[in-house]
Amino acid sequence: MHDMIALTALGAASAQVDTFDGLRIAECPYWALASLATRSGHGAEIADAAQTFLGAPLPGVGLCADAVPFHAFWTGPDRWMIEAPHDSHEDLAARLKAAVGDAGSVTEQTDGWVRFDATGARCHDVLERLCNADTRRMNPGTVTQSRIEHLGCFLICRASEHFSLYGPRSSAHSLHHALVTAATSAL
Amino acid sequence: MSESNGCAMRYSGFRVIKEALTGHRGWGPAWRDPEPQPSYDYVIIGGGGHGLATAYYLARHFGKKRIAVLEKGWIGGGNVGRNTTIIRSNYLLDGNEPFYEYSLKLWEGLEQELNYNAMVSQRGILNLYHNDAQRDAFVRRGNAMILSGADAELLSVEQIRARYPFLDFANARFPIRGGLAQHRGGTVRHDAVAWGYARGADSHGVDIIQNCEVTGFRIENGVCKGVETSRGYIGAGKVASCVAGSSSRVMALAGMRLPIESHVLQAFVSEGLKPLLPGVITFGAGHFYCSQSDKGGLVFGGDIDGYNSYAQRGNLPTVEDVCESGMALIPALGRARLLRMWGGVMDMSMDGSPIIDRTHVDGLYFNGGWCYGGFKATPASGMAYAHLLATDTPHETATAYRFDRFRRGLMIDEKGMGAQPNLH
Amino acid sequence: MIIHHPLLGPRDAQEFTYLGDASLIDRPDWQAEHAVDRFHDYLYLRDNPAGEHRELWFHEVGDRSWLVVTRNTLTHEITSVELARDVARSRGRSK
Amino acid sequence: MTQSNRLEGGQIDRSRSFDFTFDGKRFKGHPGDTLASALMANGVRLMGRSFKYHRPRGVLSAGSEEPNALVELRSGARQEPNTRATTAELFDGLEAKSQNRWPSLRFDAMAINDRFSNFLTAGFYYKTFMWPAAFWEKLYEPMIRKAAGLGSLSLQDDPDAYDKGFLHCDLLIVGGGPSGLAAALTAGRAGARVILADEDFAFGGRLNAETFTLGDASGPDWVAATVEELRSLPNVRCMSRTTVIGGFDHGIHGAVERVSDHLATPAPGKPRQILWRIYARRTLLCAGAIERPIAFANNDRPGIMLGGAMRAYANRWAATPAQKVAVFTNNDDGHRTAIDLIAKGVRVAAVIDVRADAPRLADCELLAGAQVIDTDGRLGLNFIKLRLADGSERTIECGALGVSGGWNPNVHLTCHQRGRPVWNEAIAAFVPGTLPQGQSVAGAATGDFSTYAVLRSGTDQAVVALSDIGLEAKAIDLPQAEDAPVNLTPFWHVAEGKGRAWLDQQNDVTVKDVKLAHQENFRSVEHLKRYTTLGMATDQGKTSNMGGLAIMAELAGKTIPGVGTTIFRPPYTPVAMGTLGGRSRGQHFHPVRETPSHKWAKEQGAVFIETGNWLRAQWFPRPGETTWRESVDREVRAVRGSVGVCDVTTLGKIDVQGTDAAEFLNRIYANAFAKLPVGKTRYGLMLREDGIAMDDGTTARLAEDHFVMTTTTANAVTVYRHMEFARQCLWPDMDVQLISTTEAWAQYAVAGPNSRKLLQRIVDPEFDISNEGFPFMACGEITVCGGLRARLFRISFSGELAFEIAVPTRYGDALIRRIMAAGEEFAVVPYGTEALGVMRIEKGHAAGNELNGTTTALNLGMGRMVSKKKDAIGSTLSEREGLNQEDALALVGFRPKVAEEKVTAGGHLMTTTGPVDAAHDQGYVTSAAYSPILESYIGIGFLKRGAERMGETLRLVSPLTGTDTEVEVVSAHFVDPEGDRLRA
Repeated sequence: MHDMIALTALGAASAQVDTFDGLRIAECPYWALASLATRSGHGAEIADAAQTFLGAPLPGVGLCADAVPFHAFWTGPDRWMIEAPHDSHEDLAARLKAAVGDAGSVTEQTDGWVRFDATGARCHDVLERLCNADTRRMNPGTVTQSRIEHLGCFLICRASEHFSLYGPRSSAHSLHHALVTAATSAL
Repeated sequence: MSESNGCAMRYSGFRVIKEALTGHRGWGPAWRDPEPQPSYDYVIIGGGGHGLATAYYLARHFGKKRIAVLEKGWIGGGNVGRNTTIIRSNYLLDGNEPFYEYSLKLWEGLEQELNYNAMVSQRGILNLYHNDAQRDAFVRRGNAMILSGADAELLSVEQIRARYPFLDFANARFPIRGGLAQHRGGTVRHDAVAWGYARGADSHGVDIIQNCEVTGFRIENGVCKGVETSRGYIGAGKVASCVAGSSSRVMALAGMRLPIESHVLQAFVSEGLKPLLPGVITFGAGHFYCSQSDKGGLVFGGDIDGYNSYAQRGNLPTVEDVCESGMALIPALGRARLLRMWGGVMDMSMDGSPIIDRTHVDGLYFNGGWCYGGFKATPASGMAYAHLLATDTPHETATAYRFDRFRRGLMIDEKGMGAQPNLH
Repeated sequence: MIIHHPLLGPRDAQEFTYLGDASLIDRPDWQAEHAVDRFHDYLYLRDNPAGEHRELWFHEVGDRSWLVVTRNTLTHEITSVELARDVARSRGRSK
Repeated sequence: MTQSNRLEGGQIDRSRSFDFTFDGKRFKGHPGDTLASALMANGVRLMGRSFKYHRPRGVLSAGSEEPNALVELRSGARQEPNTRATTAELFDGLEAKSQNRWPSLRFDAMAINDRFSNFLTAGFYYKTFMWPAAFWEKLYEPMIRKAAGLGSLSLQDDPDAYDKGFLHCDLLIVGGGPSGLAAALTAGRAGARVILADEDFAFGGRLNAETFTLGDASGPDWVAATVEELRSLPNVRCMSRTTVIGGFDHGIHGAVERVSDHLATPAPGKPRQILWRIYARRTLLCAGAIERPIAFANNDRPGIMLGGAMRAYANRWAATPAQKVAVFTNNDDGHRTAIDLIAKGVRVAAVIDVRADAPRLADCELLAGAQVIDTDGRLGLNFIKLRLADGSERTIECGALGVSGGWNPNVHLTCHQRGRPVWNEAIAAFVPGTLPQGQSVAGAATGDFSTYAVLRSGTDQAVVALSDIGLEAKAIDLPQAEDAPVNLTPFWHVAEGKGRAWLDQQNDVTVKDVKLAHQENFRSVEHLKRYTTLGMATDQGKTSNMGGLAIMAELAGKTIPGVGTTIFRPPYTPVAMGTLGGRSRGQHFHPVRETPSHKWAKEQGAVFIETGNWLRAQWFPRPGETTWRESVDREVRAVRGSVGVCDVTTLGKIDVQGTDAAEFLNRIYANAFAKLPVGKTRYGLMLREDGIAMDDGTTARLAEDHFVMTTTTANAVTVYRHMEFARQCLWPDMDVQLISTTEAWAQYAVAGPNSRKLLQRIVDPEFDISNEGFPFMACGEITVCGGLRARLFRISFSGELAFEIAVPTRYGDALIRRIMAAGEEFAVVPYGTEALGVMRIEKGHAAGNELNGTTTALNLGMGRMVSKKKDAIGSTLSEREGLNQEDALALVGFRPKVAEEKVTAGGHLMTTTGPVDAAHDQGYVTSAAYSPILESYIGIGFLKRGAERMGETLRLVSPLTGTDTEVEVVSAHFVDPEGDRLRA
């Protein structure tokens, strides 16, 4: 095994956490990501293969699926993102590709993104300053895409007061700044 | 030159004083409201800046008679009445630069020509650059301008700071690294351009007919004989469309499809402020350009909204985008208030450059595709179109503005964006 | 503006990138007679109607679907939104 | 200073006092006051000067429609010009200055303009200042500009923060007066998501300004109880100090919340204002009505104000403009002003009602059928002069006059999508016409003015609006309330009188100006507005437009609706630009993109440069280097001499997979891609459909059905979008999947003769990267540093033996440190974008400056790459004559005849013998640099028939930068033209 030291998207060895009255914003670097897309005419096969691999069916439009240790969310027609713990699944893309074979296209996405989790009773008061998603009406287990601070992001509702936000990794500092500024402004 | 049936009255300071002392009873109408004649030698469709200028030059410089301008609503109500008043000739390409420089020269003599103070103000225009590639492109452009007989100067950051000390030099995301200035650029009181040309045209016998919408063309054997209007049929020797954002609608009446899309461009004015901006300034790292009117309002704009529209209004994201850029350039603007926003219909062409050309129908001519740069072109467009109408040959500065340049691959694409109008 | 995405429901138009007339789907056959002329008409000429307009929008900050939106250019009213891929197929496009 | 004009009662908190200053003078007021009410209570009538004539002006209104009482609020960097004293909430320590006067408000030198007003009529400037021509810019315009504007900006950076946000609701209620409150209660009780927004700091609207009772409660008490219930409902959001500024397409509204404007400074981290974008399924406009004045001679003196405003000051703020007042009206509502002021103990000299049959409603003298024909008082009203019904004249002494010409429904928001209001004869006013989709109107905004009627329509319209979206609501039980009819005789201006009669008080537009516009044929309502500037001031004619229209109608012999209305446009009231800009300020104007080596490069002292949103290392200065050139020259020499490393992560990377991936790329690229072998990389040129070069880059085939494409940094997003277009719209049945992986991989170029040796220490030994095992243009998936997955590409931008190596981004920092450590032996250097640029120019590679959106494959010397044997985007239209001209530009290199002379990018090429002008332009230099290898400046650029002109001497002229250099035309491949090094 290699001994290369990973940095978080914010450029540190460990994750950044910011707490506010009623809100916790945490950088979450501990996840591997791989995208999965159906090859033409292989819808049924990919559904079966994914079910076998994930232990849950691939989620429909705007939905997520949970099957520990995996979490899957819809990203577009016939496209999903699969999330798994980085420690155990650094090679997630390879494993997924092995599972779906020629029925699907798999691309490693782990470090294309930075994830921030916003948890707490006041999370909506901050999210409404950041994006146009109607977070108060989002159900747990749903995902939407939204523009935050000029950046295209995924917003996953994990529980009514717990959201994960995936934004472009290279702009992690800008996204973090926006989150903290909005939280300071709103709370 | 005949001052036939117009209501010509010379304007001057003396006249203003005389009228002031006699209760202003002597001022006549700036133009008449005649009934349309059954036919004209020249029918110009569109009483905007370009149409009125065309009529004026056709009558005044080419000595033509029996000219009518047909306007659907009120004259000067299109883009000449809703723009950000900038004039300049800082173009790059051969097809454009001589034309716009000619236009600027016409602006320089306009008020004396028209005896109407349109407040041509050569306060200078400054295009900022923020990186080396922009600088290289501006150097190329500035050189092209000078080589075409226009003026251009490359300004250092220090020179810019001296004139605009309140720009964000200290904390900018995209630092200002210099600018290309054209000192002869500036602003003109936009409504006055329409009124000045209208008054001038009227005084040379042109019939300006408001509330007269063209509803069809009468075309026989490939020859245009006249136009159907909301006020009846009007015969014409030559029919000249000059309707900017409505180009596709009008030319569709003659069965033509154009290399043009209509888009909305929003513009903005702030509350009146004591003078702060000496000239016109454009941001190179976002969508924002700004000048200050003689009344004190900051007149500014940015990019088009980006979708086809005839609605003459835009949406909030563009407003925010423009103001974000404004704040990035001039952080002191935070406490100035935006007073009014409006939208105009832009005739966005496929390469960002205009068309002044004959059509496949004899006697039917076309002027359009001005994108959001039509105002500064008003005098030259009028002159070039009048030239084409009077002589059936293009004006020497407008030879490239042909329909067939797309078929032949001779696009005049200043921005290099290709056949996507909303990117020009 | 709000575009009712056929999969995602109402979305702010700000999430989309606009291209233009949906006729850009109808790319000519490169081997057809007068292909250059056909491509010229395809690429450069537009109906540009004042009224109902079928046009292409790309859900760039979203699911990356290209959509065909039918929108009135005078009022901005949107009357239908389809996945461009379905429209393309219905117009005979394949591989 | 005592509050001499403070009355009893009112909704101010007398238990506390605020100190404030106006023009340096100290005053006291109370919480609940506006600046205007506090000044009025302190006996101040003179608050401003008009725009053109610098006429002394006092407050006209009690709301955001105010044209006159504009001040510079606060000082220093927070100075805020043109702030309406009528809406500025008083706070302790408030500072305000009057504006547009010199040296003082009372003695304004520019008031001389008023003496010359006869010369300064509407549009006078179009007729003069033309002689001599040069004087306009040198003399006249500077004079005019100096006089322009009202208040001034500090020109210091705005120190406050602004925020933005997004809200969603079933029903947005615009206006929190009686109808808005009734609607909110209706919808709130029904469980709908409601946003209630009001521009005022207190809900209640006119209920705060009147003395009406609702059932048993006073107006303000009913408001308090209602707001309390609304605030208790979790589904209702009550937003005071929030102006809905505009209605946009499909139910999107903009609103500005003034979070901190009532404080001396915003609390730390808190915004001054927030711009909300409200997504409303339905909108109910309850914006009330605005009173309109009557024009008469000298109707602009301080003390002359709207009648409704006068009683608002008395009832809500317990302030009166004078101890003795009069009322001038054409309708019954005007009499209420007299009634209320009398009740407050103010002496009302008379009610002057133009109607001969006016009812006697107030306990004071009624002068029915009378008109105000003139006024007197230099800095404030002293006398009014009347023409009585019997034709006699009378003068009345009074310090204030309440004028009531009727009320205009506030239709602004119904018109933002170009709806036009319609005329209602009964109230002689425009009422809402066709409404934007999803919007309805209730209350006084519809033209129903009685309290009961507005409550009724508020609750009823809320029920209807909710039922439209499938929500059930019940009308609330309404309290008993005033239900008086409107009794009004339209009356716009007093014909008699020699003095000027003002319509637009801020812009100084008088009745005479409208007459002149008519005389000169500026008769269309838009011409009238533009010629006279009527309604173009900061109040946008909220109190003046109707008067102008009425007079034009009279002159033209038309009805008022026959003349038309000008278009109402957003924003409803002016909005601070800072608010519209929001958080995107300064360094946060746009997000920053950092490369994986950013942290490390910063440690090295790298100088960074913006490349789009990316920040890239431009060069890495070393101690002792004093100019950037020294650093860049060293970096170039080091790469060409040994080895260097550069972060190239910013190049776009698109993962292309699927059984049709190869054929797909074959159509995206102009050159052939279908047969690229697995494990190989190929340069690709992408054209737009118009045949012009769009982008270029290398694409690697990792498997039969898997490619990784690179794009230029600048075009990453557009190329990805373009490929999605091709995939979904052009060839929907191709089996291709695309996804961006740009920032998933940290990618470094390792370049130079020792690059292989260096990488052999990084790449795990089981991978053969020898020239045989991994030849030029090879690619593959490998592991590095003991098992870390990586990708390796043998490609070269510098022209040296070079590789690009990629690892997952989180290891990018570790990798650059490893590479630097491993390369110590070879004196490896990091190099930045400058050295990268120099080396690519030395190799004649096109980049952004060359791919400028107008260049063809032919121009780039790649004409033969465009395959004619396949369908690819752009290939057909690239056959057009304009793209294949005989004298087409071709990319070539240039060297100065004298090596020390600089080559200027952007310079134009001329022959040495011909004229130097645009007509004889031979081409231009796109990119230039100093080559430390050739020890000369070099450039590349486009030259007509360039390929045929090798060795020719040309002039490179750049009049802009003052250079004129003789250059020789050479091959653009300055270094290693045969490519031996990169294949080594």
